[in-house]
Amino acid sequence: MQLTNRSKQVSNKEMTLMERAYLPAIATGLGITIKHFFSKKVTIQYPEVKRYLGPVFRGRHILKRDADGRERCTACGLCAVACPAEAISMVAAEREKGEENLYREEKYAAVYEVNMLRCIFCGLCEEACPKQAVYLRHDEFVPVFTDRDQVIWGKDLLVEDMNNRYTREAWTKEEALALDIKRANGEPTNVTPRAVP
Amino acid sequence: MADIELLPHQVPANAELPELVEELTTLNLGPTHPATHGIFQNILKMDGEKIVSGEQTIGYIHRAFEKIAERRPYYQITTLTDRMNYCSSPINNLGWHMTMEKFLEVQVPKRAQYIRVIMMELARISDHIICNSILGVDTGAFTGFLYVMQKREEIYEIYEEVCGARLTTNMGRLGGMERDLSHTAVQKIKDFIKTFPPVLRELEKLLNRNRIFMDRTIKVGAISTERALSYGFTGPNLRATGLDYDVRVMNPYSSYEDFEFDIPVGQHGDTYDRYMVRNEEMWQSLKIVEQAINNLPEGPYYADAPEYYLPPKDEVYNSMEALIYHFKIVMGEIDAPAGEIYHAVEGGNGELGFYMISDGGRAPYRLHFRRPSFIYYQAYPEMCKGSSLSDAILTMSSLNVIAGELDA
Amino acid sequence: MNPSISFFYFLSFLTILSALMVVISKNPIHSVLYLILTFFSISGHYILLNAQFIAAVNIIVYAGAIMVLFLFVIMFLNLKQDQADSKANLTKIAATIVGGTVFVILFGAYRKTTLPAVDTANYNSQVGMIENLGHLLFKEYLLPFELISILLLIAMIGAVMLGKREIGERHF
Amino acid sequence: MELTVFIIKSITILVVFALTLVIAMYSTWGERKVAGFIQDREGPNRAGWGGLLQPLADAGKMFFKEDFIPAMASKWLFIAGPSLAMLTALLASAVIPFGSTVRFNGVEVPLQGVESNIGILYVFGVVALGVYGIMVGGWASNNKFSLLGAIRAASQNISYEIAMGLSLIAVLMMSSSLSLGEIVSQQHGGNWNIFYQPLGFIIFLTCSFAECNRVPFDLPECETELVGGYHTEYGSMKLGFYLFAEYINMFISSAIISTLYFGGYNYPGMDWVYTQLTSALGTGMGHNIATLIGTAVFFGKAIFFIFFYMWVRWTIPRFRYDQLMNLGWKKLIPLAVINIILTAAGILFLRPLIDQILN
Amino acid sequence: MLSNQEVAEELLGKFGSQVFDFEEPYGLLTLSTTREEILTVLEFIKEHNHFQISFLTDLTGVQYPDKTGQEFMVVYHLHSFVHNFRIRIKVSIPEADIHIPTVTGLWESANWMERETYDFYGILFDGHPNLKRILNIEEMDYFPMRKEYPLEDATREDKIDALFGR
Amino acid sequence: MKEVTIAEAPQGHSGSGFFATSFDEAIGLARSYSLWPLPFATSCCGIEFMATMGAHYDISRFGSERPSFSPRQADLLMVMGTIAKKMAPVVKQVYLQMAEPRWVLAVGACASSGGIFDSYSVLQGIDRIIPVDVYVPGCPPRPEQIIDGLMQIQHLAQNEKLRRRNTDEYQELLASYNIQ
Repeated sequence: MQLTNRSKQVSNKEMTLMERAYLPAIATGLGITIKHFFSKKVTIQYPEVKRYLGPVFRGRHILKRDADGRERCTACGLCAVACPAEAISMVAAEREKGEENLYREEKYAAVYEVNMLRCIFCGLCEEACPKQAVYLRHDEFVPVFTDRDQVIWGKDLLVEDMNNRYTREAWTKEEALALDIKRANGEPTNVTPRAVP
Repeated sequence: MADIELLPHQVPANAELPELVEELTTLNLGPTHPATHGIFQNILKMDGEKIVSGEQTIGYIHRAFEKIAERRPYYQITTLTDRMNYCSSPINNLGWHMTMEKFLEVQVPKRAQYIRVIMMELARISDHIICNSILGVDTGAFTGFLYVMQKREEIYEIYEEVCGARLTTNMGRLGGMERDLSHTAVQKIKDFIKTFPPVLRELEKLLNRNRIFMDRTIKVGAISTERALSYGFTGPNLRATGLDYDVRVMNPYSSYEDFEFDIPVGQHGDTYDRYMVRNEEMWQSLKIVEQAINNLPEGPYYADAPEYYLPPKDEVYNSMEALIYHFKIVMGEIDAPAGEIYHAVEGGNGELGFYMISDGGRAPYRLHFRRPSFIYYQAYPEMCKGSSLSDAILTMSSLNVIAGELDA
Repeated sequence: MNPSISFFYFLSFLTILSALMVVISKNPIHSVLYLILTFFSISGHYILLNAQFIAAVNIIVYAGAIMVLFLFVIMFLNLKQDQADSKANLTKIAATIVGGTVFVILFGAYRKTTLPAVDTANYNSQVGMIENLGHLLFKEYLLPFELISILLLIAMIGAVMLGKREIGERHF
Repeated sequence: MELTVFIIKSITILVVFALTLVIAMYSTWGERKVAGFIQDREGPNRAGWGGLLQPLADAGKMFFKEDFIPAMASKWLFIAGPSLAMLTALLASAVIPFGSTVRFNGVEVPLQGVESNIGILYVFGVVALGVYGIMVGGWASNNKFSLLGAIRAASQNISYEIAMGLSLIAVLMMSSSLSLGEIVSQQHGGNWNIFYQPLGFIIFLTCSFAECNRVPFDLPECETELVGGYHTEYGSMKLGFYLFAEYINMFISSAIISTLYFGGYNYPGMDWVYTQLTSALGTGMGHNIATLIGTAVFFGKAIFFIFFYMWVRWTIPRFRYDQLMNLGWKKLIPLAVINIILTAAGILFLRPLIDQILN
Repeated sequence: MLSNQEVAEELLGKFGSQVFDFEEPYGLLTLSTTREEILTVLEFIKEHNHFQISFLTDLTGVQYPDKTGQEFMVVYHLHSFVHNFRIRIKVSIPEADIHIPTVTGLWESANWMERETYDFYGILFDGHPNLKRILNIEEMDYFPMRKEYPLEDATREDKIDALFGR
Repeated sequence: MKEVTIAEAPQGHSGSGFFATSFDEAIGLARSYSLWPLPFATSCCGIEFMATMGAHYDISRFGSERPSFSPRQADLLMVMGTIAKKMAPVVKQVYLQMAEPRWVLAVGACASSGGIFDSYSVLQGIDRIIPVDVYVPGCPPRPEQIIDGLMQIQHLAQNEKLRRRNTDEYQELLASYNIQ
């Protein structure tokens, strides 16, 4: 039966005499493998050599601070809603007087926990965040755990360290695209990785 | 041989023979047998090395996709489809998005459609790479597997460039793609088109015309077109029987009508045919990718549908309207009408269908996945009946049963 | 006692012991393994007789091929479960009588025979060597040798014909 | 004098034994490295420099792994299986001539464990017994996969032994001796049997693959079908013995192939080297060094064939059981018989003709 | 090419009031029938000389707990390769009498799909050769896809609903 | 070749002697570079394991490329992918069949905690049925992370006392999972 005019018969089961004799095909195969034997190896010596994971890789979470070191998160809960694994939980609190240098908005997350074993690193929280607070780092993974008690990461591990800020070349899709076009056209870019504007 | 079943031998009624008993061995293939790449169990009744009958037990990784889908907003269902046929997750993701776009009547711009085609065809290549090279592994030729796996790694790099993950890509968004193809991605795809053919040719040289491989696969696990149709075969396994049914051609979606490609078909539906059909499909997919990347239209990569597609981040911070849309979309409060839809795409293993019933809520009322592996795997006992254990294993791996898709 | 004599006694002891164990063992697999041991010690005897070719062939053919087939068949028939079967007393008595009779006959025959004395001075110690054996087989006894090979060929074909299964019969 | 010979003989045997073990040990490392290199990757490189301590790590781990005998298994046979496999594998190296002779105090001692006029038959006998280790172990495990593996091993080994023997007969007809030392010395001066017996060589090689249970004939243990075949139920050092026995077998058959077909310790230009050495270093020392070079050449050949085994293993798919039997009985045996007839014709008609022409 | 109109008319002509609720959502001909007629309807369109709608694409169940007397529904998707024509047929059945004839006689592929539907919803397919659970464990004593049963694993402990989230 | 038993130290003499320590270390090193994995791959993470075996990441550098599909020969059980409740007894069975010393690596969110599949049919983490030594987060983890997990296991193996598997604590741990 033929339904379209695009079909193409591809399997030929008739063997020629040479193919019947086993040895030519085996010799061809041996030729291929010995060629690879002497070719360059592609192995990445992982713990010593690390591969660049691409600008948009979805690694471990980070809660960003702004340029003044204030936490950006306003505990709106969109990330928790967007999380298909239900790995994010948070407790919101009102900002007290005198805490303006700590939190950017009036509300902040007193508790912000990510269950790193539940998380599936889909990036929906990053997309959902309206305050540019939660990001998935492109340069680090979550380390392995040896104990079930270590897996829930609180703010102590998630919030960015001001001395060692997480930087990226581009923070939004639009920025990334613009940068990419510039690079493609051979224009000078001079982009240094930087913190979130 | 702990448990042996004694069955009365079927002696002709008129023959005067002493009563014979036939010893059948029960062999438990799986669930942790190395050849059951996913997890399913085959209880085979064996007479020596011949298989007399078989019965499968599946459901070892049943994860209740359909139940979970009833509780998840539409945009989160991609995380489920990702894990369905994990060898070609972009096809599943984009298939689901296309279903929703058809349901919500969103027009996707041409550029996004082309990007989708590229991604889906790369996914098909990676799916077929695994199936064909694993067939080689099951016959004992391990090396070809690692050669083509290097190219699969490159496909994963392309995914990573496009969406940020390797396997469970969460690719595409309702209304388009999540980001445009970057220059690096285009470059990587072009490189891939150049560097893949020699490697695939190497695999072909190692296996295709090697008599050992041909002897192992020809006439093994054959099924006729009629039986295949009755068993609900689709995709490469159906095409191997000689019927050129392909959703991409019959019901083109995402601009597949723009591309020139052939539908490879086999002769007898045996393992060799399946292998060859998949092999040729990789070439055809490569052809499609090449056409798509060379004719990639300019324009936006997402539809102008603010109520479904997340607004750019900058706008969210500055414009109230965008912020409202942002909240509505993330909370899953999009205005979906009540209704039902069936949409099918050509998945790695055949017709991948999404049957969705909506009652206007934030999540599907009922979402059923037509999973090709689940449907055609029931033919397995019939296909391996009377063959030896080795044949049964090759038949299984050439069917490319993906456990995630099988059990859902 | 010189070393080869003591070795002879040791081998004889081993042969008889393992041959007995073949009969006594309850598990047929064990029987087969003891039988193999028996063949080995018999080969040892051949070597003592300076008949190395026979020794090697004995191991290759009997221990290496035929006993493998025995083991093969026993494994396939899976006699492990049946080891507890009790033979009927009648069978045991009959077996004892038959065995005893054979033993008596053999013993009687042995008593009647006089073994030829070996002329140690003129004995050619190389008679069992393969070159001499070859000369004997292919020169002096060529016709009987060829006849025997034809006979074996016929037997083999017959066995194949008998063992050939008809369509629909069970197969291994 | 007797004592010197005895001491040298003992040292030779010990060295041969140790070398066999070391080569088998490093074959495991070699196998992993070769597999890696063929597959575009590195292979083990963390345990020691270039992964050279890998065999030691494996051995250390296996020795201290919990020893386990399945409850339903037949205990003694379960232990006997790997022991037999190891024993029979090691036995065969006794008759292989590793080099010509060493001179010591004027005594010439051949570098060979035992010189026997039925050397090749001895090897055959030992090889024929090799299958017992597998069969006994596979049966004793009381596991269906193991039993299937054992049965496959048995029928495969018996079948291929026949073709192997027949292909050898042609060589024996040419050399008219069963002694391995004799066969090697006849191949002196580039007179290697491979030039006269290419067909026989291919048959012998194929059968040796089957006898060693290597791909494409590794049905007794093929992973994707029978999990581990006969050694599925084995862990710890018993498994180690099985794996080790396989590598020893591989070394032995490589050694035998180079002995029978590739001139053993002979190499082109060896007479020239010999005269140079003896004139430079004197007959005793020079002779010994020439012998050592020959031995090194022999090991080089053997190692090449070990490499060849690995190379083939990582290249081609394996046969199915019935195809394997068909190949053995319907193709290799008739081919071997044809080879015998051709060789006989050559010896009877061609050789006198050539001799006539030459004279 | 077949048109929806053509098929609908043919079916109406043959079965009359036994086929009803004709719809065309997204161009796919949808109709309902009763469980008494379902086998004959399916057989009719499968064996029809012209239609050749002979491929069972999908078979699944749906539950509508609020529709009294029609709590469950079995949905068949069929496909004609020759005409590239798809059709959807629905059968409603009440919870009190949750039976429907099997179609395994027409398509082998229906076997597992029916088993899956039984596993999820408890719909009994009369005449099915091997109607038992397929995906879930045999010991399971409820039909998990029914709306009244929760999705979550009841034994999960690390989830604190009191916190923000769902 | 039973489990090696080293004579008990004399009373009043605490800590292992120099020999015992360096012997422990040597065997620990040997074990760590010869971890033969049993890839218990059920779903997506199994595909990433293929990548880990592949040429780019090459698990064989650590001496672990010989996958032992027979639990008797394996040292490391790598559970990769969702473990449904139907599968749970099989996992436990495989674990029980493994010979000491054995380690368990839970790869990926599903095996470690159930991941997104918080449903009636999925086991919420394999540590409910067998003791897990190392958890690797990610869904699926990148090959790098799987290698990280393997290296963590190597670290554990190196620092493990030969006697650990006979200690009461270890027996208690097993007993808490109803093993033995």
